[in-house]
Amino acid sequence: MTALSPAAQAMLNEFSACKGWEQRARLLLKHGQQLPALPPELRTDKQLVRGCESPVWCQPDWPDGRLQLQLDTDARLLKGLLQVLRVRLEGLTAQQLAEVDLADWYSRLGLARQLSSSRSNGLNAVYQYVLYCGGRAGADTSPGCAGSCQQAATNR
Amino acid sequence: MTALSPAAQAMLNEFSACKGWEQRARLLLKHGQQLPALPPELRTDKQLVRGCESPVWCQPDWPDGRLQLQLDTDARLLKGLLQVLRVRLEGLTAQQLAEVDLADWYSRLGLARQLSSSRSNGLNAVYQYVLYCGGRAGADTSPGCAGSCQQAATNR
Amino acid sequence: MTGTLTSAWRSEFPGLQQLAAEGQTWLDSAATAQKPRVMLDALQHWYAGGVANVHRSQHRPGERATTAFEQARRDIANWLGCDAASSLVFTRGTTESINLLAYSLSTSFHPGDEILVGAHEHHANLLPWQQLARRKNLVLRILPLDAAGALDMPAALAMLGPRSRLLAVSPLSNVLGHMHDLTPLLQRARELDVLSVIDGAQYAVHRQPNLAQLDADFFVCSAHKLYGPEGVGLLYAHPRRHTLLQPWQWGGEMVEHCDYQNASARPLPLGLEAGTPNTGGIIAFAATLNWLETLDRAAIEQHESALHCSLLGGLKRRGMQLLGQPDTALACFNAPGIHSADLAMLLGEQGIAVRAGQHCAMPVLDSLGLSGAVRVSLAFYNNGEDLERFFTALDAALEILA
Amino acid sequence: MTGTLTSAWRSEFPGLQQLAAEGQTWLDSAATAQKPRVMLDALQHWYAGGVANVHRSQHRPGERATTAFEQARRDIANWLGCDAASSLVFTRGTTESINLLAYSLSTSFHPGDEILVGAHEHHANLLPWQQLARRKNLVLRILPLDAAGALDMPAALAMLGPRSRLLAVSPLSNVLGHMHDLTPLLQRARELDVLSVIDGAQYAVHRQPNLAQLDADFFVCSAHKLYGPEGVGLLYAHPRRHTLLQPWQWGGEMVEHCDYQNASARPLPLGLEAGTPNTGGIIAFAATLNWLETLDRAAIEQHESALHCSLLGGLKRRGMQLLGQPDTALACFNAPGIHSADLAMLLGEQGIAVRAGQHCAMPVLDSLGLSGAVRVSLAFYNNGEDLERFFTALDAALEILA
Ligand SMILES: Cc1ncc(COP(=O)(O)O)c(C=O)c1O
Ligand SMILES: Cc1ncc(COP(=O)(O)O)c(C=O)c1O
Repeated sequence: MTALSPAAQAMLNEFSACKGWEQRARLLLKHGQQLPALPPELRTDKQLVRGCESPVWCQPDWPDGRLQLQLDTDARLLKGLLQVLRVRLEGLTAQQLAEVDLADWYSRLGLARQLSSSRSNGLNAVYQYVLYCGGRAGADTSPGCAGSCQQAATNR
Repeated sequence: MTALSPAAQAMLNEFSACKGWEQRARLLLKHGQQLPALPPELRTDKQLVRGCESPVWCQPDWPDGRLQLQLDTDARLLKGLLQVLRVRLEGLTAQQLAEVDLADWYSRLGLARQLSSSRSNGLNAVYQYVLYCGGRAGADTSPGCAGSCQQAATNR
Repeated sequence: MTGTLTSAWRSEFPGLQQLAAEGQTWLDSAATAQKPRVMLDALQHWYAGGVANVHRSQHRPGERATTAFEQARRDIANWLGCDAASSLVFTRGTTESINLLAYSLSTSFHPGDEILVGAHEHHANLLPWQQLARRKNLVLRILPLDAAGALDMPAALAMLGPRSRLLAVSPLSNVLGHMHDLTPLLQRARELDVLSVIDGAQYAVHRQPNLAQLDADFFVCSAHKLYGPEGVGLLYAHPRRHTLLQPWQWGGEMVEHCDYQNASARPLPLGLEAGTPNTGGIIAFAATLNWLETLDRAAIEQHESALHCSLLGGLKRRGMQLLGQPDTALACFNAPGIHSADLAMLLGEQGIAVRAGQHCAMPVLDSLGLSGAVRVSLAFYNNGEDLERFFTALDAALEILA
Repeated sequence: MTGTLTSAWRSEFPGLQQLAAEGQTWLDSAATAQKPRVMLDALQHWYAGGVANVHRSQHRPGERATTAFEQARRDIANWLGCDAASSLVFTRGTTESINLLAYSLSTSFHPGDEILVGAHEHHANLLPWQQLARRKNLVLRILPLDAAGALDMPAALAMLGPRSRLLAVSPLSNVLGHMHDLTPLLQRARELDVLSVIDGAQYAVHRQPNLAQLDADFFVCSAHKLYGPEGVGLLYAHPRRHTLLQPWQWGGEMVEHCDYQNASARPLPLGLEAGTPNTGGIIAFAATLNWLETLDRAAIEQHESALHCSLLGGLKRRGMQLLGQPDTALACFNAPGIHSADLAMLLGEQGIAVRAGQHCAMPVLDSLGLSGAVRVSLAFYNNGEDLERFFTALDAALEILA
């Protein structure tokens, strides 16, 4: 399993201190605000990850072989969940990415339910999408693999 | 409910005296032998009642407004069951026919099960067919109503 | 106060007790309903009593199964107020019933014929017609909604015309919660010889249908929403339309005669019931309806209506934005400036089982310019405390998301 | 002696005890199987625990349902030895699975293409192809049987050719009881890029499938014959063929996006699962297979084979005329000069639940010149006493009908 980055470790500490769903929700909202909005020109169908009831736009890049991840959505708590995903994944190589235990990550944050209900919020679909793009990153770094996201999402 | 003819009453007495399935089966076989075979030229698709696993040929006539019934089949016990039907129905007017309580008749003979399983042996289908032809007997006494027998059989 | 609204029927539903023990409040009955004890017992009785196939009955278990199965058909037909049990076909659910119609009726259409569908229909009552229209070059026309979110009846009547061939509409939508009186529309359809299909999936749960009186050509619904088991649906076909229905699925049971190259189907209902049926489910569904039949209908409708009033009152007091003007069974809403997914998540965190999203009715949400909505849906086993728990949770969620 | 053949698994089947109490001996398992306690308990647990819809899970009951449902899919896929759970589609039964294929694959055919079907197929694996052939102007060819009532393998291989497009065949027939090794046929089909469909309705009951090894394109079976609930069937589709499968039924769940005039379907498996599924049935089926998995397969096959030997021996000793040379699970027979309906009726009178008639395989009986036959079919819960009761009843019936 891929180790946590310092940012991820810090996030884990914050969530671990939460008592109950209410504090966790407020913390999620706070982290959601730290997710930079995707520029409108990137909010296109090409970046749209299907398999989510709320649309999620996703732009992964590997500038120096390490993931840089832009994510956006309209719902505020989902933004927080995406930020949680981003903090866990950013900076990883495609290889490390594949070895992330996402279920473990969310569950350590007390957010296991949010991952398991991801048929509607699509966290898993986003991860699969990034993974897929990462796999082909050598061959093709352009954001053109949206077509297979739904496949990725439903095959999980 | 239409009263029993003397022949039907005699049959009822005979069956009432039976102890157990074995005696009833032997009696059915005996009565089956009394069912005159249908001449080959009447064993056609026109006379075939569908809705039975074993094919039953049926030729009802109303020479003087009273039913005269020719029936035939290949299985011997079913022949007996048809003879039981024939004895109950023959000689009745179309009106009387409609008022026969067939379930009661078979059950008094200890043959209720054979009627209720009539999706496969078609006793009910035969009765519905005769009833249907009887209803149109004024309009059309030719044996040309076979097309609707299956309908009659499945609507019961 | 809502707290004084008690349900006389609640204790018959073991699932509700189990959910309560886990801190869950079930307000998603429009999706699927909890089951009464009588349904569970009927299923258990069937499976523990020795099963057998129907319609092949040289042996006693088979005979018993056939009798129970056909009695269930009659009981269900009775409950629906339908004229003849032979007009009642068993399917897996509303979705299959409508797909069956869209395939089985397809020889009744000619290119250019029109199919009219309500703007508020569930995907199940839209997509099969949309696909039929594509296959046969038909025109799919959408009956519009008025400002209140109900079918615009004058507009709908005006759209029925000489090219109309089929009208598919639901009296009660799973999103807008408005109970429609379809009488004028169905009457006009009959005058014009337009085939009429009623999607009763939600309707049948809240009004006991009287099919003889409704006099539509086809009526469909699902057992699982009607307190019955999963995997059972109904298709009622008026006898005047039986001849239009061509066989769809082929196999055992439904065939009358066949050889290697030819086959003929039985008449309705068997001719449309290919393969081994869900016998136990069908028997358990009949048991459910027989039990419902013993209850006080008027009391149920009064209770449901009191719950609904209380729900609407609470939503309005909190300034929630309702979709349409719901008057029965459910309400869809949004909190101003708050995403429905956020609201739903926080309600879910608090054990409130409501649904958010597009409710299998994407087009109507699109046309309202909404990405989603939260739906609270009621059944006669809900009570005032369920609503209190919901509103307490809603207040907490609104505070966090403010 | 047959009487010493005891079944270690019999006590797990409450239905058998109930039938025994009524003097009934169940020898009709090829039609439908009795259910183990674990299946009843799983159903009860599901319905009493608070139901919810799958695949929409903002609330905990929905999440739990989705998790249980998708776990059931994985468990069942595992049991079948199939590579990916996403290749497993839930249907109502074998009949629906094959009809689904016959509609969903129809764009893969061109006029004149050939469909090859075994002469021994159940109507469910004949009529859908027959109808497809009519719709699309295809040629339906029947793979012949040899003198022993098995598929004539050399003849079948010779019939596979450049015009062949689909091969639909069952390894174990519900009439002839012969277990086929289809390996050469499937291999030839793969070489010629012929689509292969395996009707495993009977096969899967008596041999645990290994789909990866079988390597057919499609495999179908029914839960109710496999000790599971009614209303559940499987369709396995090899990933290499997913793109050939067009959506068939349309509705909720299966749609990815839609507006009033257009819709797109999700990928497999969801794209072929329209409407609310039989969630409880599917979960209970997985529980059934998980239980089967814990049993000693070899012991089961040995027991079934001993029962079968004993059945054949008794029939032969009495001079009964067998259909074909059955080697697995069942035997169809006639008594010389006695109508099968007469025999069945007297067996039924004595509480022996066997089946007589054409067994949903009219063409093969026609081709054997038979109007019917009596079928005795076995499961691993049967024992020597069941057979003794059968033979005692048979002797009594033969005496009466002599
Ligand atoms: C109005 C309406 N029609 C059809 C359906 C589809 O029913 P099922 O999923 O049981 O086939 C639903 C279920 O949500 C519904 O609410
Ligand atoms: C070989 C075979 N195929 C198909 C079927 C049809 O199965 P179902 O009725 O469960 O759809 C049967 C059932 O008798 C069968 O034996």
